[in-house]
Amino acid sequence: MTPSPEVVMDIYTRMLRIRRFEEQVGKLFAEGQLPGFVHLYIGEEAVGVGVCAALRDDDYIVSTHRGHGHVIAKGGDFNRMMAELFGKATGYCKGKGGSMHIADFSIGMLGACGIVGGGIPVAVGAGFSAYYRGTDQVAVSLFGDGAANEGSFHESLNLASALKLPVIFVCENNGYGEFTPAERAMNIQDIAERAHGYGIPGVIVDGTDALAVYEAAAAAVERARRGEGPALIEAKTHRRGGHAEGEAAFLAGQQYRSPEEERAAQEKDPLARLGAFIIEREIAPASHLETLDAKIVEQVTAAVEFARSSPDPSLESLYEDTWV
Amino acid sequence: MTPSPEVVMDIYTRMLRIRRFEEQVGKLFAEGQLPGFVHLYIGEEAVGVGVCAALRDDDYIVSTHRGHGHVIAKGGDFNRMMAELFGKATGYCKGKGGSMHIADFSIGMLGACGIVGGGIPVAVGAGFSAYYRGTDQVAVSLFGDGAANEGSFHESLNLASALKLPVIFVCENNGYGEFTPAERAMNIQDIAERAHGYGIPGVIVDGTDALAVYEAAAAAVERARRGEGPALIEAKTHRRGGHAEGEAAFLAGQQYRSPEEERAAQEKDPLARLGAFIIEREIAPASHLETLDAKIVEQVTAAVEFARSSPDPSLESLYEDTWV
Amino acid sequence: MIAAIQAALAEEMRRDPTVFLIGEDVRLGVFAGTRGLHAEFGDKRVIDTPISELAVAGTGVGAAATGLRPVVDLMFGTFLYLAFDQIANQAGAMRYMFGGQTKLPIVYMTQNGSGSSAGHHHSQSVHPFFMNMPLIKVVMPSTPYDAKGLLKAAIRDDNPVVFFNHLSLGGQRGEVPDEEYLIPLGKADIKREGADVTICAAGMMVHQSLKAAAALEADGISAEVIDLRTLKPWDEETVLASVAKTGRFIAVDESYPVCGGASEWAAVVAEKGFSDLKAAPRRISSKPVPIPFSPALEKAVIPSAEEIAAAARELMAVAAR
Amino acid sequence: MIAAIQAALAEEMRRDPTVFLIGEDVRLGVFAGTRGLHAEFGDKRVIDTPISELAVAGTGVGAAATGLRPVVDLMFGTFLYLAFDQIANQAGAMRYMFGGQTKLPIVYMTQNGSGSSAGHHHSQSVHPFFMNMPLIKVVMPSTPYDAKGLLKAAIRDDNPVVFFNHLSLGGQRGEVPDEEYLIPLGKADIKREGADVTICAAGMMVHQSLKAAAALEADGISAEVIDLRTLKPWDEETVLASVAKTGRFIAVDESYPVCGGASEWAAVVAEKGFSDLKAAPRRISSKPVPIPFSPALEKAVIPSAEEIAAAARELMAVAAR
Ligand SMILES: Cc1ncc(C[n+]2csc(CCOP(=O)(O)OP(=O)(O)O)c2C)c(N)n1
Ligand SMILES: Cc1ncc(C[n+]2csc(CCOP(=O)(O)OP(=O)(O)O)c2C)c(N)n1
Ligand SMILES: [Mg+2]
Ligand SMILES: [Mg+2]
Repeated sequence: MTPSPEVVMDIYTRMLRIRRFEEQVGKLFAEGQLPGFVHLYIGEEAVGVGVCAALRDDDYIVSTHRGHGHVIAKGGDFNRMMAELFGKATGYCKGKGGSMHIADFSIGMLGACGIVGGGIPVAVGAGFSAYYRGTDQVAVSLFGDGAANEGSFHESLNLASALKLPVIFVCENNGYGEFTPAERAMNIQDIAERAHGYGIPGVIVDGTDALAVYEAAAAAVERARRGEGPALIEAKTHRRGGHAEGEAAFLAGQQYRSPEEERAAQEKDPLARLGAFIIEREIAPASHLETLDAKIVEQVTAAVEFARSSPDPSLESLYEDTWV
Repeated sequence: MTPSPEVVMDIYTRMLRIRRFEEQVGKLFAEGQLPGFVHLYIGEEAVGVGVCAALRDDDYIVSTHRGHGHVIAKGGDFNRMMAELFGKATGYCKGKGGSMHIADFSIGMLGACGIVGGGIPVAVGAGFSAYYRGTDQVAVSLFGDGAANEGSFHESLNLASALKLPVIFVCENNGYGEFTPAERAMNIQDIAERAHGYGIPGVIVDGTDALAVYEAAAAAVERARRGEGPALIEAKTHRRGGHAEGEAAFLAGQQYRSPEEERAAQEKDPLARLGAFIIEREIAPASHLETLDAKIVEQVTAAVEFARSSPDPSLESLYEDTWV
Repeated sequence: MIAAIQAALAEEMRRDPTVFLIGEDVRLGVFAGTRGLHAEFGDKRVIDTPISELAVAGTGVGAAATGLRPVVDLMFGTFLYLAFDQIANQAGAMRYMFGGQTKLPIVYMTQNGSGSSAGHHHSQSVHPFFMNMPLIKVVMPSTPYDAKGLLKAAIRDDNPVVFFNHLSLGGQRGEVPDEEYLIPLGKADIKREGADVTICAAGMMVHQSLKAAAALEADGISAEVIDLRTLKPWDEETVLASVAKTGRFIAVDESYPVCGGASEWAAVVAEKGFSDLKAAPRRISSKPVPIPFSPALEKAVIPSAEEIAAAARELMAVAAR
Repeated sequence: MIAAIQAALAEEMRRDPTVFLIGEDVRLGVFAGTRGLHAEFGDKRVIDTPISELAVAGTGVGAAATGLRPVVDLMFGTFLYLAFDQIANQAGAMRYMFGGQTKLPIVYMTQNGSGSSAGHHHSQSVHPFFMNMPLIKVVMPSTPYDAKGLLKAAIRDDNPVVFFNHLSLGGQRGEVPDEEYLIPLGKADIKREGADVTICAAGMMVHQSLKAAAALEADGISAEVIDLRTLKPWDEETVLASVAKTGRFIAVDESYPVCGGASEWAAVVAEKGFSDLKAAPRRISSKPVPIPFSPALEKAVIPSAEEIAAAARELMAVAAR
């Protein structure tokens, strides 16, 4: 199921939106303009976008601490995101959530999550809900390689497979949980291997190849919509930067990745790869991609403007959004 | 590694000790003489004994809610066990633990556990301790098929494999977690399959064949002593009775096992099987087994006497065994 | 008690097709009165799960966030420890963290408390943990009547509720009318009126308090027994009004004492009802140890009617200031 | 603060070969001051783990039960929710349940509290949960000096201890002597003497209380600030002695109010120090909501020096009874 040119362009656009948004966020953080912790999605865009492009608007995703890319992949709005990162009243969560808790229920984005593995059971619940209500929606749980060692991963995959729920588990294996390499945190190469322990398909995909991710996701989604139950997709990807913004200062010279490894991660750029493909296949000319880029950069700049000029949440809002 | 005649007789003796002890406990419970919940090990003796016979006295085991058999398998004392079941001061835990919390640290039995899956991480810690102290002790975690769906199972197997600890995970698959059949709780036939997800050996063994269990355990123990890390053994077994004593009254006529299934469970009696083997191989004559049986029955009767005539814990003991 | 819970569940499931029941062995019904529902509502609405408290609790969150009204049975209070993260970090936080984008109508049902020689892992009183959690409501009935009305209200509530049964109250009998009724969350019930001393309790401790009150009557001491019924939000108003009348206060809670229910109630009464108090407020909790198995020891751990009555007598003996 | 914690760990690891450190990213050292220890003590004694809080916490239990003295780093307070079962049901129960067959010398170290705009999942004050758990000791230092002495004592203690750092106190500076010293668990420290009102707090709230005390001085109000340091067992004696002197009491705790630390302290003072009180005891806790991300809102949630000072002024204004 090779995606159509429209789908390819849609995927590229979403990836580029993530890239430019995240670059801006990185800059703002470095300038000390953003409160709290920030984890960027740069280098991993192909995973979230490849998956979300295979979804409908009414499908659900549940995200992680590294969630900005997922929101954008599912169709989220720059302004409300940026405002949330600034902690402003106009943000997605009225400033109450911040980077690790952005959600947009209107597009089926059920929230980022500061607890590693914390979103996985929630996705099972969303999948259960689709099953229960008799819709053919699916729910996607995105999580990292580190999260695959949490009990919630295991219980969720088993529960979803026992109940045959339409849930796609997508492991974004970027090789690290914070500063601990996956090889040290587990005794296997491929997390997809764990799927067998639940009697569900486990697929490995190159997470820097957006189209490969898309195809794997589309197959799993179709299967789930047919009522054949969950699947696990392991996307091998790379974290372009550090675990969290500002970590260099914080680590004070301590290294945990070799320069070769860092270089390799830079080189496997999913965005450049898809861009080259588009030009090579003549899906669009380079000039078009440049125009697109300029437009997106403008939107990001406007989002910063929007966020900056937005008000802080009022003190009254402290007691809103509590008990219904 | 076929066990020597001495080992076979030792295994048989331990199994018989469990059987007669548990039969007595079942009777006492039915007579309303025991407080609390009681889960019997009848039908599963070959697992605990096969495993413990492959261990040294200084090796560790961590048990479950269905733990009487494990204590006896590791060499526990009838009197102190029975007294504990009666809640008496002379019990293993001075009456503070009860059926689900019997421990005997002097023989490396680190405790039963009322929380399904709760003992698994503790066994990892005991294995870590052996590794850290540089001994060649091993730690065994015994748990059920139901427990294999808990997060603690997953985290523990992964952690032990990542750190290459001398821990043997023994899943006593009796096909049920309370009243829910394993087939409904998981989408796989063999829990041993899950071992691959941690890069460790996974072995299936007939849990009604004590010698087969012994051999599988001995191999895993030897490997662990050599520093080659953990293994998962799945012993397929049968729960002879219900989940807990007294459940028939409690379930008020609700059935969850078919009569055929119950019959099948009765027929695959591990004790009868090993007895027949002993006689057939002329390891010992039937008369010897009968004498042994009579002796054990006597010991059990004496244990009941001991427990009955023991005092309740004093009220002062309420505040003992708190902070050191 | 069990029958009242069964009836509440059945009525709400009949009324609202988005209500479903999920948990370990809910088909056969282990404790929480889920028995018989599978026969009426089938596999889709009465769902047995693997033993996976964390995932099951989170499944409730995801289902509630997408339009359903899950009732999640977690069997025993201590099993909620395994689900703690999903209850605290998701159920108790999502709505607020996400700026009100979702409601979370979930009921977590479980058994609480000691007295059955079940050993420490099956005997703890875990409600204070949930009282110390933002946006989680906590309900603990003492009678079948209250259990039914409160559970129905909890199911209709759009917020997460932890609903505690007491293991030893399973067989408790009491009148339950045929007509439908609800009991609003957050409203205490004065189970016995009195003029001299206010005793505040919930769940099993209401029965110990009523026993104490009966014994005190013989001494000419008139005790008012307030059954909080909902532990969060709790009915400060009713309690403070009672203390304004009696001037004496005893908080009785089955939990471990430090940061337990009794501390909360006593603190609020001391803070807001200080000028009404004729004597120091008193707290009676379980003894500060794990719950022992031995019936003799266990009995000594749990607050008794005698202890409560003795405290009341002491309070009466203090010269009013 | 971080340096004091590092020093405490290094000294105890040098002193006792059974002490080891285990947790996520303890080699590089994320927050809890584990940095530099891997270089000195190597892979065997400084162990990075997978992200598996429940198993890691239980590994500590099994190791402690077989002769070691684990220090388990669980990074953030809320991550303890995932380990709750092992801490409550094993670490906090095994010794008693098994009739004293084992000691359990474990330290669980973590970050607690808000003020860094980390969002609700990284900003909660979770200490009341552990205060409500049998046989778990709870320590919460406010200064580098106390942190070092308390952590060393906690490591030598034969019981399970949860040791809370405050995320925002990481950079806190203060004198730490070169000589070795221990601070006994269970002993409060009067951080500032005063005659008019007793303020009881721990961790970050000690600093807010001291700020309040300084402001009150300008008004001629002399506030005594007690730093509990250990939250369980806590030093009732020192607090009650202070209240006997001042007659006024303010409990300040950063946690959610219901069943929080402030309720416990206020309840005990009301119960045991009633006759000393000239006015109602006051509780100041965080506002009863999840912790918001926005710095403006977060600031409004946490108890402030101004609130504390205002409460003290109100207490002084009440006519002594
Ligand atoms: C339960 C829990 N444990 C630990 C952390 C701290 N932490 C935040 S992100 C992270 C690494 C997660 O690794 P992975 O799942 O691979 O995601 P990645 O950051 O690589 O995208 C850790 C350990 C946390 N937030 N939650
Ligand atoms: C965490 C937890 N969840 C649920 C229970 C209730 N419970 C007690 S035993 C049991 C079944 C366990 O099944 P399995 O692990 O297969 O062991 P078996 O009883 O078959 O030996 C359950 C669900 C419990 N004790 N602890
Ligand atoms: Mg990762
Ligand atoms: Mg089983």
